[in-house]
Amino acid sequence: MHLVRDVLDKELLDREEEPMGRVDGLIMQLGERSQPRITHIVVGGATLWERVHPAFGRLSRRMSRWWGPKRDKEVRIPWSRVKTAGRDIKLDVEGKDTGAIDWELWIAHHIIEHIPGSGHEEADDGS
Amino acid sequence: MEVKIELLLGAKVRDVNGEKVGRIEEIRVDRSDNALLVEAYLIGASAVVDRLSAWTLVRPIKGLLKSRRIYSLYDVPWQDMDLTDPRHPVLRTAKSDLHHAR
Amino acid sequence: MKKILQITLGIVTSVGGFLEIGSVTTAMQAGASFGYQLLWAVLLGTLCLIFLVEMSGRLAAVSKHTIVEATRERFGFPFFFIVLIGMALVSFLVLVAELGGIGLALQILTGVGFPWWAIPVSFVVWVMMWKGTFSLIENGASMLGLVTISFVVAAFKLHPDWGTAAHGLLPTFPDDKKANYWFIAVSILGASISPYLMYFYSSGAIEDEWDETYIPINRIIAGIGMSFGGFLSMAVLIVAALVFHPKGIDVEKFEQASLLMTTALPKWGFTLFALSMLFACFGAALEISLSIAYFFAQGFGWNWSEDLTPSKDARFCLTYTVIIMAAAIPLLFGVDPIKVTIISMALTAVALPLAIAPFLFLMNDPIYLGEHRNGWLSNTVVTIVILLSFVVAIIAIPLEIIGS
Amino acid sequence: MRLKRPLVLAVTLLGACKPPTPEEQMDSIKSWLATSEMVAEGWLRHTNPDKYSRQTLELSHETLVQISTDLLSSLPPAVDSAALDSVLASSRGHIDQMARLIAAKNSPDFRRQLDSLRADEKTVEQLSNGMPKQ
Repeated sequence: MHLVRDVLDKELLDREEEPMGRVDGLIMQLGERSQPRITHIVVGGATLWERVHPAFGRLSRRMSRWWGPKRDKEVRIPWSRVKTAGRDIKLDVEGKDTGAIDWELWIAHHIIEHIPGSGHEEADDGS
Repeated sequence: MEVKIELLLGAKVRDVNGEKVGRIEEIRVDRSDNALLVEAYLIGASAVVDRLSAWTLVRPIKGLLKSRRIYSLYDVPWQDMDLTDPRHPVLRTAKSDLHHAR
Repeated sequence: MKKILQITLGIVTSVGGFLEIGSVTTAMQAGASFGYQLLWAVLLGTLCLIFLVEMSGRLAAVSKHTIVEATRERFGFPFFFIVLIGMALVSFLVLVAELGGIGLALQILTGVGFPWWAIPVSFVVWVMMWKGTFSLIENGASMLGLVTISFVVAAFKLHPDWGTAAHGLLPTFPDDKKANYWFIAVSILGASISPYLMYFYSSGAIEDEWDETYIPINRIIAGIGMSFGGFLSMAVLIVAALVFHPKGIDVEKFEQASLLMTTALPKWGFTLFALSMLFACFGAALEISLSIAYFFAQGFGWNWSEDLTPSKDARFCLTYTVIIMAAAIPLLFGVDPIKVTIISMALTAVALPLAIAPFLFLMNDPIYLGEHRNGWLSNTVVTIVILLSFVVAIIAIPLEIIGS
Repeated sequence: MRLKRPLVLAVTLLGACKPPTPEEQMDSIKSWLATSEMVAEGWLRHTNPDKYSRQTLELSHETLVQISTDLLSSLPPAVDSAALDSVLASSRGHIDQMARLIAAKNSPDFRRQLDSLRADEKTVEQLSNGMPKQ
């Protein structure tokens, strides 16, 4: 398997096959003499912008401090939760619990649901 | 120590004598029972073509490229790569000891 | 039977969705200034579009990936980001032009100036996006767009000399106004080969859940649908060549363009032109807003589908909401939509390599497409046309600005 | 820093925007005279509505005022600028009159104005033949 071609930038799907972002970064653990291993998938935020330019990464960090959902740490998903890595990366996690879709929920809650006809009222009736 | 793969990509590699080798373009891994183990770092133009899965496009026009460099590829086993400073990876061997994988 | 229906619907939607302010304006300017001489540019652009649309449908049907998703995956985020900026900028300008086109059509119908229409029009477009489903937008908007067939009727009623017109299908060099000639040629290519159409089409193939059995259908829809669309553009050019060219009218303003069909169809020509522009631009505005939102959502891996309720794909909906609102602003200040159109069509031609080059890689990728990869014909046609339009664009645009 | 160079380039390009040549301005004038005629003929034949026709004639008038002023200041000596000025002023007058007559629905007067405009256009055509080609 090739890490960049087959894993990096692929779509992440959670247990319900709902999209939860892309593989924006990968963490490798380096031992003294042991074989390096990929331990985590990183989703979103400064990690992504850092790849374009370090300045973008700094800007992204500063922006998220005063706007959007609050998070101390970046979103990391352990590689052990990967079920299959083919066309998409399928994970054995609940998208909501990982923090990967914090922004999606935040925007839905703070902006979209305030606009009439967003469909969130109907969803409430159903449940 | 933790290394960010996405930032390692494209880092310039020098050998033990300080000679330029190329950039890290791809990483070969082995997926075995829940772990993803790094086997080798791939360096050279050929690794880029591999990464873009573009051989069907490159092969017919390779004559136009007038160079065998498109086929250059170093396959550096993990033991031979020193990543203490991830921004400046260094080989533990000399460039001449590397074998061309292609 | 079901397949025949799908094919028919597909062709009808591509015909109804083909014309928009860019293709109409550029074809009209070509006809008004150079007679039939630039028909070849429409032909070339349409030919290239057929190949590209077929390719984007095939990629989606086989790999279940849109062009955008595949671009991000193959080329990584930094490169994707450059394409994103380029395409978003160009598409945004085109969106401003389309919204302006709707406003101008309403202006000539009602007499109320187009800046007044900027907000109501964007609001209606936004409501359609907010409440509508994908098939409503795809089919509804393009059915209304079928009124553009009136251009063909007008062309036939004027009895053009078909022999002379056929000569225009072969490129010739102009005697004077050389810079303007090549600038319009480039704009026509930019208007015909609109990247947003590819993004819209491939996302549509995913929304409609195409698979490999759709490859022949896709080929027929792309081939026949886009050819008919190309005929519509040619009809506009021919009518302009017959009506405006002899009188020496250059189409600088929409008010001049409005006279296009009054000679051929005295009774209904004026209204038909206004309605054609109204519906064509409306359909295009929906498609472009959707394409931009698709581009962001697919590139970043957000939830996206026009069929979900907004609270289920919040970031996707926020994107088109912001884009549509922003596009109304220049119009409020009275920026001339025709000028925006001309600029954005030329810029599209310049930006084409950015959109098409990665696409060419993807279409030859055995991992995505297996045995359904591009053949040498598609590769050659697309490469040549893209290089050509880019080279002509970087020569013609400075010439147009600085003067020959 | 990286953004600076394209920015400078763009500003230079914008600054270098060519002023239209007298010949192009002449073409533009003829184009708008022909547009006014076509609108007027259309109004008489009821192919285009009142409001549109009036607004377009007004736009024509406005545009012609602008281009004529620019053109007259940069005419080559081969052209009789006094004659051109007077015929342009007269044709603008006819266009302006026609725009007014639409509201009054006065087609006989409108037709007379249109005929005079046609005559003016011929004169403009003749005068412009004296212009040197690019």
